Amino acid sequence: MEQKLLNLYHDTGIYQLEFGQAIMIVVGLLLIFLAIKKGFEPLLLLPIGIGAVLVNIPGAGFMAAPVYDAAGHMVSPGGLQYYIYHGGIETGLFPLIIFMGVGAMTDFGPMLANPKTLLLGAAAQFGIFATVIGAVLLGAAGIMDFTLADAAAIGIIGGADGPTAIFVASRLAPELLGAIAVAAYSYMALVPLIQPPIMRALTTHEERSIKMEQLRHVTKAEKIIFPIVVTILVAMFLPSAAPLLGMFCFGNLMRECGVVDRLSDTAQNALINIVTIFLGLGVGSKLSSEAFLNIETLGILSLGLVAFSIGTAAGVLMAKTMNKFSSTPINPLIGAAGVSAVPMAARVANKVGLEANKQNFLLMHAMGPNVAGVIGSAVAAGVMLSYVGG
Amino acid sequence: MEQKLLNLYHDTGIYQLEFGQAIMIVVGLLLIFLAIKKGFEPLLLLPIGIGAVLVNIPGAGFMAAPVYDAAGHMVSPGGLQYYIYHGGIETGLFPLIIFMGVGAMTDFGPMLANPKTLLLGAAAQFGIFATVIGAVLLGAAGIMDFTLADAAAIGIIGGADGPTAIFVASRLAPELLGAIAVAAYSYMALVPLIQPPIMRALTTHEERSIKMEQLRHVTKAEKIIFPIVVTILVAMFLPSAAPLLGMFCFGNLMRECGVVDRLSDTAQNALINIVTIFLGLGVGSKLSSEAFLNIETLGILSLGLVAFSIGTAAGVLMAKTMNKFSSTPINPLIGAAGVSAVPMAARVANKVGLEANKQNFLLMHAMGPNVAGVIGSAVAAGVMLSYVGG
Amino acid sequence: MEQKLLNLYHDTGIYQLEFGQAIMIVVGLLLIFLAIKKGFEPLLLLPIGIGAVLVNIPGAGFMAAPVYDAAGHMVSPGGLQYYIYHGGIETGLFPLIIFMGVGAMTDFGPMLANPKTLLLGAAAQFGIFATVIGAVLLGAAGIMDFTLADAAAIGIIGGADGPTAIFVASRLAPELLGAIAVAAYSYMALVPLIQPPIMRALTTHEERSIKMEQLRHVTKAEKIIFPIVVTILVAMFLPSAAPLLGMFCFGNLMRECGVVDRLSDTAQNALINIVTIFLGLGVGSKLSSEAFLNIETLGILSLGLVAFSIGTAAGVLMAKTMNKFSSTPINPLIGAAGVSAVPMAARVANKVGLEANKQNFLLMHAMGPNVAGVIGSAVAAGVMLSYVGG
Amino acid sequence: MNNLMSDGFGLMLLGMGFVFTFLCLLIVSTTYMSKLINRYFPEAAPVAKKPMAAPTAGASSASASATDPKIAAAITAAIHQHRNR
Amino acid sequence: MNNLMSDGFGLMLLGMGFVFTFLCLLIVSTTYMSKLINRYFPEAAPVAKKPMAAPTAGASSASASATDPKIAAAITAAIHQHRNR
Amino acid sequence: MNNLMSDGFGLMLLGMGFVFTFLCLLIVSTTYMSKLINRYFPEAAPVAKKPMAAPTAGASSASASATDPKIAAAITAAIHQHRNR
Ligand code: NA
Ligand code: NA
Ligand code: NA
Repeated sequence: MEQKLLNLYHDTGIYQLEFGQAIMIVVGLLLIFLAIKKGFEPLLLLPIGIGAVLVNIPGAGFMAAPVYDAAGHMVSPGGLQYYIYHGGIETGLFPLIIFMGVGAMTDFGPMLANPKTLLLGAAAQFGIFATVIGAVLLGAAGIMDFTLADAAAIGIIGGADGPTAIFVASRLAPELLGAIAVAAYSYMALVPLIQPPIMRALTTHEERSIKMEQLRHVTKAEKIIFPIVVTILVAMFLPSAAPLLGMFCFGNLMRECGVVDRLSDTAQNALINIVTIFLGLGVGSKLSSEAFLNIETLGILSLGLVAFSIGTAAGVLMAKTMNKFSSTPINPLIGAAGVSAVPMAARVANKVGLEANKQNFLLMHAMGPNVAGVIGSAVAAGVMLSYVGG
Repeated sequence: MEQKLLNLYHDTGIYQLEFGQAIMIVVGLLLIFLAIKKGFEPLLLLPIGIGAVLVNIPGAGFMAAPVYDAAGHMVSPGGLQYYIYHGGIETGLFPLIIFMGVGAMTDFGPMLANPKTLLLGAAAQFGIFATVIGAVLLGAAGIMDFTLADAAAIGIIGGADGPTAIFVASRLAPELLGAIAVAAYSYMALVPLIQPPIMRALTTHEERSIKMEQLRHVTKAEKIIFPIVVTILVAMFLPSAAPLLGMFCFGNLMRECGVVDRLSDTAQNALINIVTIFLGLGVGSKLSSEAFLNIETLGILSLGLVAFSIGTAAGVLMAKTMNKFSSTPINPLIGAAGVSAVPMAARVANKVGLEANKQNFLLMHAMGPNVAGVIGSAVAAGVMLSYVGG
Repeated sequence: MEQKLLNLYHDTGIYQLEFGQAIMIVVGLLLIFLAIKKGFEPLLLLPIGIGAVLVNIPGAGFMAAPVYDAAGHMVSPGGLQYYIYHGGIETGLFPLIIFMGVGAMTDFGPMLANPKTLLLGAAAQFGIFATVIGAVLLGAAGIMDFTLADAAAIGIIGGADGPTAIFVASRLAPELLGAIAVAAYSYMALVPLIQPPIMRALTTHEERSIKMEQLRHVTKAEKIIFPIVVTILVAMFLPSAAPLLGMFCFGNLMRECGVVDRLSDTAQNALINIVTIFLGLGVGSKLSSEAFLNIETLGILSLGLVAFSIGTAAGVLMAKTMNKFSSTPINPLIGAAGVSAVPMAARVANKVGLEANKQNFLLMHAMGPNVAGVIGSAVAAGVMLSYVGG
Repeated sequence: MNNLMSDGFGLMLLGMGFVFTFLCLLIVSTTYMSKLINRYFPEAAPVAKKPMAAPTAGASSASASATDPKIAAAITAAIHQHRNR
Repeated sequence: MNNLMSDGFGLMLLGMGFVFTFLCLLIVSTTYMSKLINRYFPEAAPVAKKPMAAPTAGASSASASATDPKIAAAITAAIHQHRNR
Repeated sequence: MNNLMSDGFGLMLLGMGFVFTFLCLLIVSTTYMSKLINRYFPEAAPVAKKPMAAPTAGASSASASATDPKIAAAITAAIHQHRNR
């Protein structure tokens, strides 16, 4: 009896809790606070935060592996997050399903009306590769223990696209997944704070006031054919990006074709919501103290911020250049939307544009580079998976 | 040809059907009848009943294990219920997902307005542990073959919470899972019949007529912080209850935080519905004749009834005691709602209260102990998992 | 560096693409075209088409098997379609869940009002077995390499029921699954083209003008008991059909019982939509060049067309015969609806009937044989699984 | 005639035989079931249901009638409020 | 008294003890939490919420009130348009 | 410069090169696609669509317009019925 009482005491969190776990629970609570109170990408950061709290409860066994006897019968079941992580994240299934849902939510109309804006989505990916160099420098200098695969996975934070970052990290640097996902979603939420100063620094008031011509009408046929064209081009030129872009285009085709509305609706709602809940819990499971409480996490967070800033700057500078050579005026602010972070970055461009000229509505013009950024970072992800993994 | 005809005849249910299977198909049909005609927890008992019918069809192979050759290729696929049971119930995933959905459906407002009612949710759990003693007595006397783990799993029926009962039974006594789940849901459905006589026997007309003060307004902030507080307390004091209560609080936080309504909506609808269908089929798969048609099932059904009655009585008596010492009046009827069985038990308290005093609306006052009972039985489940399993 | 550039080039689809893959991508695009532009069963053919495109992208690894090291840790994750195919189609889970959803969408009222129409649903299955003979002849003559199992799986195309065809093919002839599924859904979509000439050829203008008596009112109780009766009969006489018909009746019971509307609603919407998306991608994964680009596929497509035509004819002729002996008039056109292809075949019967007599509304009368055809082909599937597999 | 063909014909005979047997059994059971139900458990008030032979697809009309009353009630209420202003 | 029985009683004592301890702890924490929140982060405008002790089920009334305004707004607009024709 | 760094620069060059190449290819393909479609399959009736540069978020306006006609139709019918009483 006393023994049992003692056992029960030994089972408590108070007895077992290690310092690192306590810190990580606080980190989880901080993410929850940011999600709820500050509105930081709550759809992801709330489940990630809860996942971080749960996985760090000592003795709760959320990441326990199941135990089987020799005959294959289960002796003790695994933990919830074990099944989620290994079933949905390690396999890449969850990010791909989410990408399909995002595709079903995406309107390529503004981009099709002005295909040149794809260049802005390309330029903004410079943030990704500049960050790779940063990580490689830290690794080569011996300051942090980053391999090329780690550097590539860190760089993708600059793609400002959560599912892409999780997909790449799960393949190239699973041990860094937690920190990378947290950095990606946090900075995506911080876009309204990070981008405007950079945008203002690199543009003049006149440039920010440039009004763009109204976008032409895009036909239904164009919207239907476009995802098919992208899929074929990816198949021909970068198969390693095909999982991400193939599912993205599949979702978009379901949206635009008009004959499978019930599938498109489910992909945009029930399915993506279910997977988002589990993706968050699964990502949170990687926020263990061993994986998170180290100098590398600091490096990841700093490099992620650098990536975002460079990507924003590259997009703006590219837009300035294009404006010089273009027959129709291009407001450089829309270049910043090239980092993706849909639709936040486009809204930021719109807002900064309105500051300069109260009649200047850039939202739809910025949606072009914005969705181009999603394609751009998926292409960058494909190159990385091919270069590093191949 | 004649051989093939003979084979086909040998494949028929008529040729193969064993007496036990026939009985269990009738049991399944009885559950379906109770669900549809009597309204006994149809969301669970209908799928469980169908599951019981299907698993007892001889030769249909609903619980057949898949067969693989040496190279790992599938030779013959498994049955539907095999995959459901081993994928969702043995692993504990389905009860946890349902608990998350229930959390997203639960309003802790009435309990937060009057936290004292948590004591009623504690007292009503006495039914659980009294039943454990009952089962242990039957086991020790050699009347039935119950181990301590079995006794604990049987006791949890008194918690009046289906997913908790299934979760505990799947861990402590999987071979009793079918009978325990059927007992738990049946008695939950019978709350309007079981509870009122006990409530009337233990209270006077004056006590039942007691009007309670209107509940104070509970702020949004309180409702948001509460699930986090519970999670942290569970993490500190009873990690073995963390899977159940962690997911419950996660669901509740999604509900209350107001920033992830689409996730909360999916957790309360599409997701919990999908999992409920499969949970039912999976639980039904344990209603085989070997597992169900024995003396132990009779013991489980009787003990379950005892558990409910004792839990109800303990709740009412605790409420009477509290009423003596409390500054504000407490109607003892709301103590009966402490068994959980949300919201049925609270409605019963309201109804019995109205019989005594037509102006006496107890529903909201009873919702406090009602949801407290959910927490109480999850805590009891945690103690059992720690005590028996550890 | 040059090496890496070369690697990247070697990774491209252009470098790796084989001729067969290119053809299959075109086949996938053709299916997408038929789905979107021609409205051929788009809910299935669109995901199947995309699945065919994705699986044939060289180097994208959509069907790659995961690799584990000796300790059981994942070295490289599998592809999306690998997990979908092996998790949901090889196991039979997806067709069964879809069958449950179809059951929840089916109204047996018209059939219960006129049970004789079940005979039409029986007669139309002659298309299945005649096709088996056709396939067996091709096999026996050495023209094509069909076994009895292959012949059975091909025959089921004539059942005009997609999930049944996929379920049977996944069990009897997985290597033919892609072609069989494509044939089944294509011909289901072609019902309005295939059936009318046959119907007109086999009936006179007077027969087509026959007005049928208004159907009697069917009570709720009948609709509730019916799926239970079917389940019990299947259990007694053909357990091998129990997976399909058991789940179908479960779905129908959820629909009719009136006490689990939220489950029925989810089974008809979110759940069936989710599974449809994945079923399509999984079926598409079997459209590889090795499995599809051969003489057998031509045989399957031709035989499928024969199956449909014979089934239609058998249904019409049976209806003509019944009309001779029946006390109430029976329009032979509704016999054609016995092939299933719900509700398209019933609409075709209605349309051809209207051509002959503008006041002749056959839709509801044709819904009886139409849903009877679903039961009939599931029974035929059960016989095949028992005869060939047993 | 080789083995494969005899198997094929066997499958056809057995299959069609079984399909007809089973569906006939279902006709008998269903008819009997309906009779039993309508004799011993007749529907309380059959009311005037909409005729089942109506040429419209069941699904769409069902959903239409499901949403109308709610909207109609709201409208009626709104119009009354509007009038009483 | 054999082992099984002593284990059973041990489980009862520990269990009820723990359940009461934990839920008492929760009472204290909750009360304290509410006090802290209401002192330091009082709700901006408490407004006149509907009384919580109302005997109707919360769910149905909530959903009703959620759909009404949308429909009502549409109706109001429609009626105005209709009048102004 | 060690191996890791040269690999990093290689990745940067290849990566940015490829991203630009691919997205330029996409510009060309998209432009060409649009031209082909609009020449050979022009949209039947372009009608007066709402201008795409409107500053409101597409999602909310889309859903609003999706529900309005249904409700509006119901209202119109209800009002007519109401008048004709
Ligand atoms: Na991007
Ligand atoms: Na309880
Ligand atoms: Na059929």
